[in-house]
Amino acid sequence: EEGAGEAGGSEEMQDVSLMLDWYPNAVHSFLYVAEEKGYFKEEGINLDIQFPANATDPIGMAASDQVTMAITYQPDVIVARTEQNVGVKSVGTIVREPLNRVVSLAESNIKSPKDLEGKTVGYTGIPLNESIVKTMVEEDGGDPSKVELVDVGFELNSTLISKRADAVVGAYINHEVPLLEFEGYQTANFDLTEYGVPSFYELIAVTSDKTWEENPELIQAFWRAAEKGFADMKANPDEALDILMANQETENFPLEEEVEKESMAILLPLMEGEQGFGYQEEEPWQETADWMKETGLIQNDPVIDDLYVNMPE
Amino acid sequence: MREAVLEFRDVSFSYSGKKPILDQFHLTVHDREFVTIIGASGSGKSTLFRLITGLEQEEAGTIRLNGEAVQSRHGRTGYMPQQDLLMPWRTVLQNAAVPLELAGMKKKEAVEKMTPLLTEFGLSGTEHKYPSELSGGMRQRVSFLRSILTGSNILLLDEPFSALDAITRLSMQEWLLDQWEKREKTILFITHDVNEALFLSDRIFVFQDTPVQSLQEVVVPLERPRTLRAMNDPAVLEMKDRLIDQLRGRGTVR
Amino acid sequence: MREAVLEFRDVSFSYSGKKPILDQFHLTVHDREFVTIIGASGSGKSTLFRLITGLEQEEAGTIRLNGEAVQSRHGRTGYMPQQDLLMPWRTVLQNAAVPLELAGMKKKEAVEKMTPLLTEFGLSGTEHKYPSELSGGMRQRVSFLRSILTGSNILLLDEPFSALDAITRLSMQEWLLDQWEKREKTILFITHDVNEALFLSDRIFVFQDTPVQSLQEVVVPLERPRTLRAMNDPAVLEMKDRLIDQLRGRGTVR
Amino acid sequence: MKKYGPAALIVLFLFGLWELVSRIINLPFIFPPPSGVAVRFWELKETLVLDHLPSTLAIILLGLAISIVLGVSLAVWMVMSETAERAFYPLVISSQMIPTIALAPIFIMFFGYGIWSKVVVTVLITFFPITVNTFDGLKSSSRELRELMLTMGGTKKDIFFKVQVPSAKPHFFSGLKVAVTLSVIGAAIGEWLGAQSGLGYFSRRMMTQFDGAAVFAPIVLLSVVGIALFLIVKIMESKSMKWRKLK
Amino acid sequence: MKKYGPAALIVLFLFGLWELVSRIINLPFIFPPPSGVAVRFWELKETLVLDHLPSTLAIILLGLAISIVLGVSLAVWMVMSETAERAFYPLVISSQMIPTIALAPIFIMFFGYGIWSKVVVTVLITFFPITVNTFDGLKSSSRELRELMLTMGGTKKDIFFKVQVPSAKPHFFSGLKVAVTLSVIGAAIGEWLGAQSGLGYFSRRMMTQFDGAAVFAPIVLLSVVGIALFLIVKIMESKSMKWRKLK
Ligand SMILES: Nc1ncnc2c1ncn2[C@@H]1O[C@H](COP(=O)(O)OP(=O)(O)OP(=O)(O)O)[C@@H](O)[C@H]1O
Ligand SMILES: Nc1ncnc2c1ncn2[C@@H]1O[C@H](COP(=O)(O)OP(=O)(O)OP(=O)(O)O)[C@@H](O)[C@H]1O
Ligand SMILES: [Mg+2]
Ligand SMILES: [Mg+2]
Repeated sequence: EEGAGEAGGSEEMQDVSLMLDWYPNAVHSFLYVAEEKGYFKEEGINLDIQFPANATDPIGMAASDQVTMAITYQPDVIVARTEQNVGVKSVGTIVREPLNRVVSLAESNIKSPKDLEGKTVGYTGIPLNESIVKTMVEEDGGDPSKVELVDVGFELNSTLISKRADAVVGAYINHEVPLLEFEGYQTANFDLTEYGVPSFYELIAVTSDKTWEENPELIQAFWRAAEKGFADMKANPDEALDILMANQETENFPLEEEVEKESMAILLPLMEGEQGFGYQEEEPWQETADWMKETGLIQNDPVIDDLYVNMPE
Repeated sequence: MREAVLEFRDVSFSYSGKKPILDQFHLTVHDREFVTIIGASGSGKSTLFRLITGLEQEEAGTIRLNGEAVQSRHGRTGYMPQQDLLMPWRTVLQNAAVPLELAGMKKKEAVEKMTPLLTEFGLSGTEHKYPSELSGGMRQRVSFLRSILTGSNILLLDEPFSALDAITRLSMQEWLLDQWEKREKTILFITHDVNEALFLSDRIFVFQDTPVQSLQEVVVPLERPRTLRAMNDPAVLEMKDRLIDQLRGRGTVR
Repeated sequence: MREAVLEFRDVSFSYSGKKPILDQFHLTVHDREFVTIIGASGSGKSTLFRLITGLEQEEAGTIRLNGEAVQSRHGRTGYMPQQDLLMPWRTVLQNAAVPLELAGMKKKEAVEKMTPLLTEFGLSGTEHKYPSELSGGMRQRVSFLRSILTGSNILLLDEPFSALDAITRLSMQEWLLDQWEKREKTILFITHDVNEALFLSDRIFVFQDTPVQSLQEVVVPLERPRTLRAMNDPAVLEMKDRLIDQLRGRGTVR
Repeated sequence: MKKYGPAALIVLFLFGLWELVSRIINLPFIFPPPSGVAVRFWELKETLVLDHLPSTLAIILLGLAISIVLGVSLAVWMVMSETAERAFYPLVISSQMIPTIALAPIFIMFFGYGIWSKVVVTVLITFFPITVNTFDGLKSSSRELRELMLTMGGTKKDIFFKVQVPSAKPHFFSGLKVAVTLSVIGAAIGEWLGAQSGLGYFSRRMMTQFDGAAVFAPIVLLSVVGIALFLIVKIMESKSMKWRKLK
Repeated sequence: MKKYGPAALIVLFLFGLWELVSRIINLPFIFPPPSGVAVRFWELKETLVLDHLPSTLAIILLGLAISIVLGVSLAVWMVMSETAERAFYPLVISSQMIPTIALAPIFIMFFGYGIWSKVVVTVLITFFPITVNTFDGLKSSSRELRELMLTMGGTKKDIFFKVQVPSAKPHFFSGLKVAVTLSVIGAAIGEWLGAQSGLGYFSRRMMTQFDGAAVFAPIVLLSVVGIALFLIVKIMESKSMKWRKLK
């Protein structure tokens, strides 16, 4: 399904398949706006948006060229690249700060990460989240070995409300948290960066080395359209929201407008940096990699330059 | 006259939906009688045994065993079916021992009881063989032995010696007559060998056309003990011819 | 003398690891002969047939069919095994038709060919029954019919009439003799009924102790066609007694 | 009617109990009452039947068809040739010991989110019962009957069609019954691992939506599919084995 | 040696092919070469064997034990009582048509992340073959033999132990063989859905680390478990059915 063909032929439409990190929600509005307004068409791109069944499918599918691009998490790219030589690289950021939170129900009375001692914490199966919990508990003066971690897949909220775990990590401040509140559950959540975890890019877009080498124009074209979409989203969040609501997976993943609205408000300031939408700095890459090395998430020294590329201005 | 150990009174029977086999059927067999049943293939002889053992239920009438019309006739007869029906997972010894097991006999005791019989039946050496390793006649003898070991006073033997050669058959016949006298059994014996019927039995019943109402009956006019030579006696030969005519459905005996 | 259709030369055989059954065995059967084999139960009669059909392989020596020592003896004889071996999923008609099917005959033609035979065999009305609905003798007749329909010149019949009453048996015997003459077959016939052997055959072979080297042979001194009454002839009766003695293992016939 | 009376009673009782317990513990998102499931099913009927059922059904039928074709061919080959038997039988058996399904996530990476990754999972789980049952069935034919066919000059082919195939039928159908039920499971598992539509996918999705009734509703439909397939196999079985009814 | 020659050759060939293809497509994180898997297995052997194997093995053995006890009891009850048969047999059959395993995520919510949720998944997937095979086996006993036992005054119990149990053995063991292989799959699936240890869990986790060889290594161990269990069943089978060897 790779959208190759001869590079840059502006007449020929090229297929680009993009796997989201999750189901369409406010963070993806810019894509739907760009699609709706024909920005992708203008760039000669036929966009096909897919949703993953597992947290790590986006990287895997991009690396094996099952999809052209994928939205995923920065630390995962570092692990894949440095530990296993998986040929993927980041081509732009989407959310520049962690949305990830440690969430618990208010009734569990967990006031700070230290209180997680002796409790069960569910996570999405990505070891990163284990390290996050460890770092946070340690930073807060607790003993991380007393925290029990269970892999609960994507079932974060149901785990929480069925009380199968006292807290979960991997829940998003812009999605799970407002959703739980919307459903009437009082929650408490901790920001990772307040407890010793460096601020990493929550969401980035990746492509395989192969695609980047063979067809960088395509990725650049994609990014131009995405930027336009983002500009519109920023200028007119309500319209973006409407477009998103119109494109939602009604049956599989119905969105609550209220929740998405709140989510949009949280997201917008986190999506644009000083150098514009998508631009990646070296520092978060380096810091995150160092932290990951420290916590044992990676053993090898990463080659930072291989991990990402910025689009030319 | 000795008392009746088996009585059919007005018994009717048919395999479901098929044409009737017995119709208001009558039959009485007395204690310590040796009765043989002959009749054309498919006339219902085996079916009669299935009724006596209680494997089939009479549609009308009553069947009395040892004077009682019991609810269940299971376990009250020693039945040797037409097919040998040995259990393929048991050796010869284990197969023959089934009725002893059912009676709760200890294994060692059972083996002791059976060993001489196996020798008498020409089966020594096959104790630990499985049925699939036996010849047809050997299987039949194991099945015969098993029915004997039930210890019932009524033995129902459905063509027990059909697969045996003349000699083996003779020695089995002699053994059977001996046991019949010593142990005071009542025997119903199906055969298609008129000689065998004449040699063995007090009375011969002839199954004719279905549905059967009552059986033609022949009393064998020979003294016991009988010898094989006596079978060549002109009177017997004539009776034999008449029986065969009878089977052909022409004329009656008496 | 007619030519030999079946010859055993120095044939030895044993079931793997068991004591030998044939040891340098010799036997010759000529064209259009009717030969009967008698012998004690378990003496190896069925085994002999399994060798002729090629179901067992001789360990030494050669077996020649119609003058040739062929590689595979499959399909060259009409074999009726001791158990009826009907296919439970086929009706009587379909079971009997197997050899015709194998010969590639059309279904309609096969039915036409078989219908009169079924009537002659007293099986009319059972055409569409399954084996489990038949009596023992009926099953045997179906199996017999099937072996006849192979059309081979050599018929191997292993106790074909053991489950039949005297009358049905007689009519089957007559039918068989008739066919044997009309169709110029060679027949090997296992039975344990000495009368039957005398009534049917040209020569009688007696299987004695295993391992068998060669068979005691009796030429039946009767003209054909034979009648049942001729069986009561003193010469025949004497021969019968001698055969039985022979089977007992005492004395020889000639 | 009378025949299935006890079963119907028990089912009714179980449903009643379920409704009751569900209302008592009152956690509808993980344990919805049957009434809730029924209502939700009615609401979702179009999506379920028109969008998701076809894609699941396609997986099941394709998977089964491939398993039957491959499984029966392999079984026949193994029966026909001793070399093939010696080469493949141990492989088929031991391939089953390998929980290939545990590799399913990798198939998804390989075959993508299209229908094929799920078909592969379904084939993996249904191939074994079909092959082994067919093979064992073909082998189970009475040796005596096969020998008899030989003496009548029957070729390998005759023995195969006239003795082995009829003897194998009951076994084949047992295997097919198992395979049919496993195929439904296989399709559902396949869909968990990556799909864009399908009943298993929909159910899993609803898990993340706290919509317990909507988790159960597609399972109800999957069950209907399973039951329907099973009944079809049963009908085929009894049609092709009339003689068995006599027993 | 000679007997398994062809199978060994094919296995060798398949491994060679795998190694070759894997090196050509060079995506070791989803399709590692066998040599890579072997190396990784060696590196991980202690974690795998000491940490993860015991918890998976516990699930498998507990699940199988429960299935055997429940399945055999139910089968016996159904054979003994016609009412029980009429009540439960349709339920057992149709319960299998219901892809209960698709509800596994909900069991996890119910039973928690401990061993029990996975045991339940294993029981769900292995219960059916054991019950149905045992029941069919008990029923398959020759009617003639049962009748003969009746005429000898055998009680239901006698018939059960002397005719039905021996006749059921081959069927029971077939069912057990299927169940054993399914139990490995069940445990692995159970562990995907939420666990803290276990070979299935470990494999899935390595997926998230893009460590293809480490995804395969626990599967290798799972296969060894499956093969070992299967062989144990085979040995028990041939020990308890000596008479079958004659055929
Ligand atoms: N498949 C077999 N495996 C081992 N031994 C066998 C097998 N078949 C027969 N035998 C043995 O070979 C001997 C001869 O058997 P066979 O069936 O040829 O006897 P038979 O003369 O036909 O007897 P019958 O008149 O009782 O049928 C017997 O001792 C029997 O136990
Ligand atoms: N299970 C059955 N179902 C239906 N019909 C049957 C069944 N068993 C026997 N019959 C029929 O009942 C009739 C009598 O059969 P039965 O077995 O009693 O005959 P038989 O006198 O023992 O014959 P044989 O001497 O050939 O054994 C036959 O016509 C047969 O077809
Ligand atoms: Mg009979
Ligand atoms: Mg014999």
